[in-house]
Amino acid sequence: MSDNTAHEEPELVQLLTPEGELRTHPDYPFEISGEEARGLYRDMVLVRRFDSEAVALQRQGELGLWASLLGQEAAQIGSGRALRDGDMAFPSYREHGVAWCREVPPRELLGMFRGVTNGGWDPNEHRLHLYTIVIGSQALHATGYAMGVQRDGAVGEDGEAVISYFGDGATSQGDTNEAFNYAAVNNAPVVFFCQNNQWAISEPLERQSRVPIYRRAAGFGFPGIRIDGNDVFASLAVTRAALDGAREGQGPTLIEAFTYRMGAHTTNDDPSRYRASAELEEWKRKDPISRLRAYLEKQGLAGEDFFAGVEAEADALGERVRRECRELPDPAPLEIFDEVYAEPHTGLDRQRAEFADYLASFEGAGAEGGR
Amino acid sequence: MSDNTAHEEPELVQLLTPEGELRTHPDYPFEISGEEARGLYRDMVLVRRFDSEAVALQRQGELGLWASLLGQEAAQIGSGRALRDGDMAFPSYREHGVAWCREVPPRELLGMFRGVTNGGWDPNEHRLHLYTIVIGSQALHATGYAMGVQRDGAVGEDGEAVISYFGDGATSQGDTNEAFNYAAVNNAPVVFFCQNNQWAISEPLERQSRVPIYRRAAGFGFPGIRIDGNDVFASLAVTRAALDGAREGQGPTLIEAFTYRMGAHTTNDDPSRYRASAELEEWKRKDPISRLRAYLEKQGLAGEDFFAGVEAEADALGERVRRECRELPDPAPLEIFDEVYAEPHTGLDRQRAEFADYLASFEGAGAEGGR
Amino acid sequence: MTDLTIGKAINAGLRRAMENDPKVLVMGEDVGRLGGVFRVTDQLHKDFGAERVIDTPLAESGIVGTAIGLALRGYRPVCEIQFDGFFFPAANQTFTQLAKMRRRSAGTLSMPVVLRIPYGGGIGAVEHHSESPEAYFAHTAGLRVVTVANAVDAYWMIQQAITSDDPVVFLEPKRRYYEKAAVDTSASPESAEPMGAARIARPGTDATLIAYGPMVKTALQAAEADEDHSIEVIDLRSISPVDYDTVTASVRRTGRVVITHEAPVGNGVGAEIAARITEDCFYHLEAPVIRVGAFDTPYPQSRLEEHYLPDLDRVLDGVDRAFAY
Amino acid sequence: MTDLTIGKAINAGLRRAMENDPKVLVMGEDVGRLGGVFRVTDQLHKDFGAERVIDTPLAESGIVGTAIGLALRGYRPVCEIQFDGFFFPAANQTFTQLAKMRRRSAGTLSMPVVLRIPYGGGIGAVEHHSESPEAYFAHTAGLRVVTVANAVDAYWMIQQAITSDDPVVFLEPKRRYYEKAAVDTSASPESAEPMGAARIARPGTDATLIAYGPMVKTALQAAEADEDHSIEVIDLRSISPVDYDTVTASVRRTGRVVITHEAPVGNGVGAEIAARITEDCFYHLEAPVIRVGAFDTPYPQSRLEEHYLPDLDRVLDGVDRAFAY
Ligand SMILES: Cc1ncc(C[n+]2csc(CCOP(=O)(O)OP(=O)(O)O)c2C)c(N)n1
Ligand SMILES: Cc1ncc(C[n+]2csc(CCOP(=O)(O)OP(=O)(O)O)c2C)c(N)n1
Ligand SMILES: [Mg+2]
Ligand SMILES: [Mg+2]
Repeated sequence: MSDNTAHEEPELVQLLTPEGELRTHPDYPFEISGEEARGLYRDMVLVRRFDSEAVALQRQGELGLWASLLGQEAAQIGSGRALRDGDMAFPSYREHGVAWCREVPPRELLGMFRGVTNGGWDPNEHRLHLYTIVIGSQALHATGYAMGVQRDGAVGEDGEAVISYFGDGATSQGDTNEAFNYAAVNNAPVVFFCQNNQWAISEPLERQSRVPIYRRAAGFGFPGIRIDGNDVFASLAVTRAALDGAREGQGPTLIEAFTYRMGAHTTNDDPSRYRASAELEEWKRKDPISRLRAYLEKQGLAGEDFFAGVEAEADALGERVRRECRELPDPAPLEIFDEVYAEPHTGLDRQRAEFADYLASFEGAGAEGGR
Repeated sequence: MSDNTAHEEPELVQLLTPEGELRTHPDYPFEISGEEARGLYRDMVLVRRFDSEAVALQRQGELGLWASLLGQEAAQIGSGRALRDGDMAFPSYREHGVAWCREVPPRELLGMFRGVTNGGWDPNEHRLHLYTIVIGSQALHATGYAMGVQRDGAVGEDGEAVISYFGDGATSQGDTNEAFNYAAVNNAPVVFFCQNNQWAISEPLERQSRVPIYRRAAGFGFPGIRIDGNDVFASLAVTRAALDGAREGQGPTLIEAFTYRMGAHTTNDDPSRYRASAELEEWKRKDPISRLRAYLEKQGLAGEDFFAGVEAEADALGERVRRECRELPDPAPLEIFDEVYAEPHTGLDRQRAEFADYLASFEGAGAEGGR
Repeated sequence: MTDLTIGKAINAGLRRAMENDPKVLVMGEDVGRLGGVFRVTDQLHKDFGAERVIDTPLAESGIVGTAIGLALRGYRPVCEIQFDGFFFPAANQTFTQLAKMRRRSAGTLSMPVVLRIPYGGGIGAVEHHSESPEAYFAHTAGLRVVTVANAVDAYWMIQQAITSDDPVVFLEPKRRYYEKAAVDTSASPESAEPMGAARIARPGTDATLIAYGPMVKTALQAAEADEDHSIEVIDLRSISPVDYDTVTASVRRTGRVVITHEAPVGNGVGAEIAARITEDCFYHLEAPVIRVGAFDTPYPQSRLEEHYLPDLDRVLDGVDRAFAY
Repeated sequence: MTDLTIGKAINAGLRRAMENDPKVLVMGEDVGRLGGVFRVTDQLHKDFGAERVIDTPLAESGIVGTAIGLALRGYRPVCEIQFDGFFFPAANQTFTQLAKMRRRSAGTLSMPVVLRIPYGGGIGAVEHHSESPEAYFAHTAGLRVVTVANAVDAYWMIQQAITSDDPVVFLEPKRRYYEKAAVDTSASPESAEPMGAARIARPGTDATLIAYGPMVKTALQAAEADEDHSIEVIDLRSISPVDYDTVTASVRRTGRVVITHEAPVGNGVGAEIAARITEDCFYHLEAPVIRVGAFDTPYPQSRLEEHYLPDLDRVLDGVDRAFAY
């Protein structure tokens, strides 16, 4: 019923080919030191390891759920490293790579997936808002935050910028589109970073959009650009440029990072029900980490020592993640009532007191407690 | 805080100039008989009269509210006359001209504004859905309806098309954008007709959109086009083409009819608080009715007799509107409970019975009723 | 007779409804090839095609809004909202459009739309996947609100919801999806209990314990566990309307009432039922109606949900309180 | 002392809050140059500028969603939802984000956001302009819900709502916007009654009549009109939390209770209050708590609203019913 003519593939910004060759782009002159490139490699390897440990922890019953970033490391690490310290990021629920860049300790990130918290870290300390599960909601939060940046006079040279992450599916949501419009009308300093991993659970991209997603932006009056989402250099360079534009007062940009969800949607999901494995094989050839490794090797920027060192770091991280996850303490029952309100609430205070009495009634009732 | 660069005025399709000259447009070859042109003139004059009577009726306390279409006659009559009998239209709350084309009797249209009903006419009989007040909602209804047309196999030669009306303000609403996307993804046979009258109550267009509204469509992957909304020929020709495209399976189109709200938002509104009267003067020169009259006169298609005849018809219509409005019967109290559910609902049935008893208790309690 | 889980019974009911009426459509996120995240629409896409089993864009307002349009065109859409917590983007279309359309049109327009919503907690999920939003629906005139507690009801009530000309919110107790029962899928629809009727799930004489959806099982366990009293358990089935004939007849016999639901107690459905029972059975009540529900807080992190949700002990505590008067 | 209408008192309160704290913003549709459709933000745009008095795009989810972002940045946004019936597009941002943010963040994040909503009927409006949605808010943990019945409360409570670090739904009884009272705008904030406290609007001994917002005036008239009984009228002011200390003390004295609100009775706020009072004052009640509200139907066309809304006669009928026991 839909015509597919519109789904020809558009140009995308690519600075690093799957073979690890550097390409130039007229709009994004790019230079990178060996150290910086090695840093990006290390980030990607470590966050992938963190991610695979988390998947394993879920299998072992230590986490309730995990949403893997497998395949999206370049999009996240590139954009995450483009952020300045003072910038503010609003993630969805899969941005473990961004969280890594924002120095959220793994244990704080795992808390929500283990079910010991619905949040986990201090968003103001890390300049990373909490994960937001209700699709699209955070795009408006980011836009409002950016309107606050404007009101603080923090736009201009050395200004602050805001970034909002979401997926391809999220672009269908009313909120995301309202955010595009609020940002455009207010010329707010916000970058919309869409990781188009081509799937929203079981639904392929063509159920979400008839045309490439980056084009949505022009309809609202701001620039949209598609990048190779598996190219960490493109992600870094284009996000940096967009953030700089925002901080300097040029308003919003939509970046569509064209990538691929190499794993299941979450540990609850079974992609074999809805997608062909050939697709995955094709995307393995575009893997973000191996292409950066190829680059580092070809350029002679890193040798076996370096790679082995990163591997050892990854092993240590894995061990730490497993340990810290298991050590996460369960909350106490009465915490149910904490921080619902900032100020006393007579109705809730009464319920808390009653429940405390109720809990106390089991004490001394024998080892089994209760009936 | 917003840059205005994007607000240069774009091309719009105009077939009839404010001076009443015909213009040709490469994409919209247009021919019209004298009779058809006179018909459009008559429609516009009559609906304007109907509208001004309604404003007067509101002033006299006969209506609770009225939303005037003054200035938007060409957009509505042109697009309304482009509809085929079997097409389905989803209005907002100001489409009295469209309702006129769909032969909704004035009394049925007035009912909602008088407060004797929240609806008024049979949408299936007139192929015009009820007025929808919650901004943006009907764009999704129209899209869903169009998806039903597809499922009925009614797309193709001599197929059916659907049109959804809304204002410039409505384009900010999440629902409207979701409708754009659902329509695009499903290639649904729906035309989105946006009357950009440049105001959403007190908010000027630049608070709603950074760029001309028709451009929104491209972002979702379907054509958008701006027309001179005060040009009934452009409205007719472009809407007809878009409807034909939809009915033949080419999917949605967004038409932005660039027009002007010459009156207040509604009878409750006082535009002097927020807009300059010079703007109104400028738009008076672009009046949709006078330009068609100029055309008819210049082309020798109508003379004094014709114009006087239409005027007499308008007088008669005015009289009828006044009479029929006053004659609209008040609903009976127990109608509160009618048609809330299709099938019996024990809770509500009980309330109805109790209220009937309560009402009955006043009977015979003396002329004053109650206490 | 076939042994079916609640999830599979709904699936079978959907299938039968689709076979009976070509106007029945299924739509929502991931309802197609995947068969829904709980597999409730499993195989329907394969057997009825993408035109009747529609994978929608990720936009709940769009789901309900286009379902309204499809209903206006004569279809009977069954919308899946993937999880309770994701209903809210559709609140406007549901509350201002779907619920009011018949009344607005003075009966000219019907809205035979079903909103299927897996609801409730207890599955160890992350935020927004464990909510019990029934009070919002029950307070909205124009909607019918039903929920099921066993596979037999699941099979029949989904079909009744679909044939109803009113919009029906069909709440599916997700933590009970795997509960089994024998269902006679060859029986005639007339043999099924009507959707609006409550059911005495366990007769008793000393107190009436009212529950619905996921709490019916807990209520039955509590009634079993209380060796001191004979507890009558009512499975409400329909939340709007409530079958007060059944409820008040029971209360007049027992004189004591406990209501339990997973939703927060404050302004929950239990409040309405308590208020109504008290009005109708004032002189029969030996004790105030006792409500046992979740606390008036957001649904907590899953490691706290066993304390947050009313469980067997909390229900029994409520029964004790009712007998303390 | 200045004579102010409720509308102007809110305006004066907003002004004072904006003067006191540069972080206070006003935002919504038409709140700028127009001053809002009810002129409640009149002149604020002129005096505080477009950066602090923001005419937003026509999108309620956007209003609340960006307000959340502004609050995260340290602002205190006061959002106007133009009419009650247009709240629903913002339901997701309000219920899943605004209400839950503090809890989600374990107290790290505050949401000092006010949602001002003109609500209620009786003004002869077209559909969606006369709704009373308070029950939806009251059932949502994390929100505070207040409403005002006179200009003094209007002036102070809007300021208290703004200084509260919790999200507050501030319901403005639109048909009472023009009711006047003398307000001491120079008094110190400490002198004002706290937002959460109920007020005995009229003392009495025989029955307690509970009302809030637009119904307080009707309740007072009913109490006046009933020459046979001494009726105590409580103006609730806060709907979440409810000040049960004041309420139950009154009920223990009078033994009879009538609750009235404009919202439909079914699953309305009155149900919660009735259920709670019955639990807390069971042995003091001479009669069940009687609820007088609108019927469980969509708000009807305006020519029927006088029958739909509880009026003096219906409230008195409720009082009679309470005394019939
Ligand atoms: C409003 C809402 N509806 C539904 C869901 C359930 N859900 C969780 S993730 C998801 C798919 C998201 O796809 P996309 O935006 O592409 O992000 P991705 O998961 O691919 O990163 C859905 C439907 C949700 N979280 N929120
Ligand atoms: C969801 C919603 N929010 C607010 C309103 C109040 N309102 C009625 S008309 C209007 C402005 C509409 O502007 P536009 O879409 O341009 O249509 P116009 O009135 O100019 O024809 C507003 C804000 C509404 N009806 N619905
Ligand atoms: Mg995706
Ligand atoms: Mg407009």
